[in-house]
Amino acid sequence: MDVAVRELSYAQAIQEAMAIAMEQDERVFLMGEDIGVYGGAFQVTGDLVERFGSERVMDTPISELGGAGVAVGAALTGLRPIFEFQFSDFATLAMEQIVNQAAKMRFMLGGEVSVPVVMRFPAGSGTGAAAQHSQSLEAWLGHVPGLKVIQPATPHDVKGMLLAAVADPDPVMIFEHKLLYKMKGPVPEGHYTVPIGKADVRRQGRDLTIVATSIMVHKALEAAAALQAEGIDIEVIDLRTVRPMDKQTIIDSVKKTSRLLCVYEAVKTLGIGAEVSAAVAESDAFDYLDAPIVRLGGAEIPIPYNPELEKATVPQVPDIVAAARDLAKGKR
Amino acid sequence: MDVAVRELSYAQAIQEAMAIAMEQDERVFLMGEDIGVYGGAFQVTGDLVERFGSERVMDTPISELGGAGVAVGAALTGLRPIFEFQFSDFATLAMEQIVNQAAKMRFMLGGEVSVPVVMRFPAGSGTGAAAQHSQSLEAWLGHVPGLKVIQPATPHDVKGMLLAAVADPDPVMIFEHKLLYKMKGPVPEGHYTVPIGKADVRRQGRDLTIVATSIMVHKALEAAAALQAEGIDIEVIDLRTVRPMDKQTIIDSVKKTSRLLCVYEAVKTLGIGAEVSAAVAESDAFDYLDAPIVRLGGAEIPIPYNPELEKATVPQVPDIVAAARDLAKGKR
Amino acid sequence: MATARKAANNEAAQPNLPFAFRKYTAEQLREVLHKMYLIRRFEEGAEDAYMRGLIHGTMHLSIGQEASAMGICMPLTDQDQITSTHRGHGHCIAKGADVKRMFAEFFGKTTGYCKGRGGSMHIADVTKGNLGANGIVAGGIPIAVGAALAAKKLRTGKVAVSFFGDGANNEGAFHEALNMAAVWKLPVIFVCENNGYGMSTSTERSTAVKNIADRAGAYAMPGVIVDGNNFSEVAEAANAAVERARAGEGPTLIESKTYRYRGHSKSDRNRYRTKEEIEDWMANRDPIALFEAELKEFGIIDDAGIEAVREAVKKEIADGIEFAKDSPSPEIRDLENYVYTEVA
Amino acid sequence: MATARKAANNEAAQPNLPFAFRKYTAEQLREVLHKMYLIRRFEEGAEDAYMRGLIHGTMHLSIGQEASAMGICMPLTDQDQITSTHRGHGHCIAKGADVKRMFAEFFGKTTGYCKGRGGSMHIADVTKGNLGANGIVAGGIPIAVGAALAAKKLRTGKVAVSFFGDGANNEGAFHEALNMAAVWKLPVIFVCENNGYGMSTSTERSTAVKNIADRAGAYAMPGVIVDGNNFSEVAEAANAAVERARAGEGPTLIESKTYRYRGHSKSDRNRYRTKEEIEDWMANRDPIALFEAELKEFGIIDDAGIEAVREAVKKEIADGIEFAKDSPSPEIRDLENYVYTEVA
Ligand SMILES: Cc1ncc(C[n+]2csc(CCOP(=O)(O)OP(=O)(O)O)c2C)c(N)n1
Ligand SMILES: Cc1ncc(C[n+]2csc(CCOP(=O)(O)OP(=O)(O)O)c2C)c(N)n1
Ligand SMILES: [Mg+2]
Ligand SMILES: [Mg+2]
Repeated sequence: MDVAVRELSYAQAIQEAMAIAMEQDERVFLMGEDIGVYGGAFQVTGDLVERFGSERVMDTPISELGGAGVAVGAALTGLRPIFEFQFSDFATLAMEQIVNQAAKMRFMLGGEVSVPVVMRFPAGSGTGAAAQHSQSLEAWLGHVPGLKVIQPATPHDVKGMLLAAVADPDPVMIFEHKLLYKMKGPVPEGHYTVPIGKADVRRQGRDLTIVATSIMVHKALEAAAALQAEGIDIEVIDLRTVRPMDKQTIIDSVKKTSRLLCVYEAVKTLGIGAEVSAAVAESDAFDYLDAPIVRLGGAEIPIPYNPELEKATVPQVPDIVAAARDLAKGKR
Repeated sequence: MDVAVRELSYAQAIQEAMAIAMEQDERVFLMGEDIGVYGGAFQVTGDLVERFGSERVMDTPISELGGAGVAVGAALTGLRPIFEFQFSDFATLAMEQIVNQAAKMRFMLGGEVSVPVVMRFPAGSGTGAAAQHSQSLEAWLGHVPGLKVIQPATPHDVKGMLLAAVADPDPVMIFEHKLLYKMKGPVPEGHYTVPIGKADVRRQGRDLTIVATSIMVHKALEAAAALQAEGIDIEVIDLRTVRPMDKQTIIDSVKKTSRLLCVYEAVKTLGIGAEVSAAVAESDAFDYLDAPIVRLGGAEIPIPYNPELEKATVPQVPDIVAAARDLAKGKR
Repeated sequence: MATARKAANNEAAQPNLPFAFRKYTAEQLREVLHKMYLIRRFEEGAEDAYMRGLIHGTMHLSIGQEASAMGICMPLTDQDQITSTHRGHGHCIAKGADVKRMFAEFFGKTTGYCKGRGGSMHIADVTKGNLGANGIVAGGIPIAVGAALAAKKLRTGKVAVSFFGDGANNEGAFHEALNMAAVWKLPVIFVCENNGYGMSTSTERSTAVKNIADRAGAYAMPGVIVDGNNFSEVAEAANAAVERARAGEGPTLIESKTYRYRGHSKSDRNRYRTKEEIEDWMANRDPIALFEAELKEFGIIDDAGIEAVREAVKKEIADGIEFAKDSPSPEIRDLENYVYTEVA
Repeated sequence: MATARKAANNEAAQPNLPFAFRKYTAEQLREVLHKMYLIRRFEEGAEDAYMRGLIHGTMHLSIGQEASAMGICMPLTDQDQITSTHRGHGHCIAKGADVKRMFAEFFGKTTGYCKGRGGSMHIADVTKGNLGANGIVAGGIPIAVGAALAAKKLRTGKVAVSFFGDGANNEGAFHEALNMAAVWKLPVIFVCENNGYGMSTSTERSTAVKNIADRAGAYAMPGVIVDGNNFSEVAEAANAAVERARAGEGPTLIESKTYRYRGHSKSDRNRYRTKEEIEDWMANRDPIALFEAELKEFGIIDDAGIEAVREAVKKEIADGIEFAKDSPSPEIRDLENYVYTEVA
């Protein structure tokens, strides 16, 4: 079957996925703050309200905890809500419903129910929005059994993974880096899914494995391209899913390259890279390691407003290049 | 100077620390649900309300977000609140105030303010209270710059670290394992502090380093004692502080033992052990490692109600013995 | 408990009877008494088993609040859904659960409603529309609003009921949920069982208004106060609220004033209530005694009938405990089940 | 702005004058006009700098709401504390901040109030009692209650004021904070600046009651509605609330009805309000124009005086921008400063 592939932005890809899901399934609807006529703070829902009406593209009051709880309750009783947090930072208000209710309800009730809710978290820094609008908290939810947590890095993946999320019987949390929204990439038309729980080897290489998440995948690829010129051959793995994590793909790669660099934007301590590193260090890939496992994560500070400070807070391409070069050469 | 040392329970040690802090400083007061005449869900505040009155041992309405916010505001404007969450699980309702406000306010305001609030989180499983009353979420807060996060394991330490926390100009989060409350140990009278940010080598050994947190320290010590009989000599490090983490003590130990086992109760994935492992794997101790870094953490499930299942969910002494034995022997 | 059946004593016939005695048949009313006893004896049985170390963890008993649970659930069908609280045994039984499987859950057995994973604080029976007790105060309120939203969107005609306590009314979740329910005119009923205390904290010390129902105005919904120990009064308010909800007129807040006899939970030193207060409620306002008296007054039951109810309940409880004891415990190898939905 | 100074036109003398004209001296009133212009021109200046790429991030302008900020802050001393919002420039200036350091902050400079770490959304001036704007809707409300608790415990006589928008009133934090403030009778004033919309969502679509002040009853506190574009009306309500707070009588909720002229933030397509609505407010209810007219009517200022105010403000703004431009940027090596308190 021939499927047309267009260039869409990440935001457009999400929008298309939501539209397809709503077309295919009456139970799917969207909830969030200003997702209707405003089109969402990042214009992700755009004009969907015109197509599907305000009953299916529902503006909520500014009530993150209650709103998330309503979504959980609706999912529990037959609907398929896609809930948008305006910024992932505001999800700190809704952790109760996400973590105590959505994640645990099936287990607490001995398997008698499912909670097929999808929640979307615009995350990350780079927009000058300062400390309360720039966090990357995916590690929190990655720590919570009962949830699935994904971080698609491309328009193609976000569409496919969102459609997989809507079809998933369990709660799926999608962390979307705000700087990705305008990034374009090829996206097939129509319905397709990209599996939750599978990492993607975005670039093959022999000297060093980089495991990157979200926007850092692109920076890692850029760094890898730059280092190719120096004869350093880097494998770049797009983690894509935080929980359940595809450790095997990483382990296989490390067995080949013997060197691992983890790159992520969140605060370094207890971020995703800690788990990636630890998973490898306790695996049979340990014996293949020729050098320490290096992590490049965010600085141990809140995100600053000043743009230069903001950039300096999270890994940039030159940082990755430098770290990868050092590591590949076995220098420290 | 001679200081009397008595046997106190962990709960009594906390209570004594709070009483001393309140006696020494008018600005110190306690806030929480049912901490007054009820004495706290775990009888930690006990009869303090009778001694200090209901203005300084303040029962709050059941309003975790608002209560935490009031504590933050009071700390910002001259008081020294000690805020008790009845169970750490309910802190999911207050993450906004903890993470967006308390942790970031000093930074966001360019150092113009401090937020000397202490928050106490009764945590952990083992009481048959099921999934919503048994979580260990210290890794969440450990991921947040601006907070200090501690997990004292003994009556001695909890008193001294709580007094250090009250004196600290910044927000300090104390995770207290509920099963420790009744555990007794020697506690000096009067005021003393145990520094935040320093791990404690609780047992010296040459064959293997165990880094354990909170109640797992005791289980690790038990396991170490058992393995001594088999000639396996284990060093046990009580991490004590999650943020800022005392990596040097761990690194030094691993350089000596060449083997590392991390033991913690929280869900294994993205728990404290992930950070401990990753910190060592990227340090100069890497070259000293003779075996994979092993983590023993909680199962990837919510805490079940059934007592046997509940026990099976988190590491027990035999699990630690088995893991340590395997690791020490270099077997896998 | 379905309301489909036409009442024997209808309103026109006997206008001076209390609502429930006009609305429901003698058989239905005797069944109400039966259920009220079942709740009480179930909790006494559970308490006893707990004391004897057969049940672990903690539990929150609703003894003294039986009329409230029963009155609210009377107009509900098995399709209507409730969210319940940490003090949820009464709601569960009133909504139709089998005490066998409830005991089994408390004993941590695989035959329990939650297969031993939930215990008292998560007791549920989704087949009867009970979406579960909740360990988080006010945690079930937005969930009930979600269920009402589903009912509205799917046009099922279902009504959702959220039980919660007086203490819960100070949670942000209460505020957010009631506001959304009102704005969206959802078929949901908010039932505040005000027993005067949230754990040790009296409503006076915790709540700026005298009555929880005084807050209904903040959400432009009716706020109704009923004597929660009077079954008929509760049932009347519940019927009106259910009618309103089914007619698409939106939510109602019912405040059911009641009292719990026991301590908050198993760790309660009971220092915040006087003995006199407790004894006064037990002696003079017991919901079962009050209902029994009415049943006798209106000739629905006699002493022998009451005795028969008690005996039947006693046996059910004993059978339930037996069933629970005899049931198998979960296997450790199944530890990781039920976290995610098993996909075929 | 302190109220210590005795008013020239006191109540007895001219009973028919609006409150502010009885309460405050001509000099004070001219200073109010000056500040209102300063707020407006500051925001216009910031907007312009943003458009020209000199300021990054986003910003939320309060143009059209100047009377509200000024009226509320009139009875406050520098010791009284406020918590502000994402739309907080007006509050900051009304509370006494220097526009130089505000611009510097927007430009991300070390001379800014937050040393370039906070930006518009965290603008603060603790020396004047402004505990900071807040990026979290309703985030500052419980913090203000905490400040009021500190004032009460430390007996400082301070009052705390929490500004927030209509949208914020649907957050749980609003509910929890107001309840606690009422239960504890704290010296705090809740100021809801109702500009009709939370981002794109009208109060009608988001809020179950017509007026936010209708919710005051749920916390047993006075709920006062004022025309937020009428400086005197706002100041009158603020004075009464401050008096009440200082007298230990507890909190007040003031709803100040106003309007923002600009879009919600820099990403607003403005599809939820009509042009007519916006133009009507601008043409007929502009707070500065209304206040100017009153000032002239009561002989406090003339056209030349107004022109002088405008010129002075113009210069202050130009100087502020100049100062900001000339100020140094933070050094990358200082990246990790201010996270924790440096202990000596
Ligand atoms: C969010 C949250 N906070 C606190 C608790 C601890 N807790 C359990 S029940 C309870 C009292 C609840 O009071 P109320 O709502 O009046 O219900 P009641 O127990 O009186 O039936 C408290 C404080 C909890 N379970 N969840
Ligand atoms: C907790 C939270 N939810 C959502 C937002 C995004 N947001 C910022 S301002 C705003 C609208 C606030 O409306 P209102 O309180 O009326 O204030 P206004 O902007 O009208 O001054 C929203 C939704 C936020 N910053 N914080
Ligand atoms: Mg109660
Ligand atoms: Mg508004």
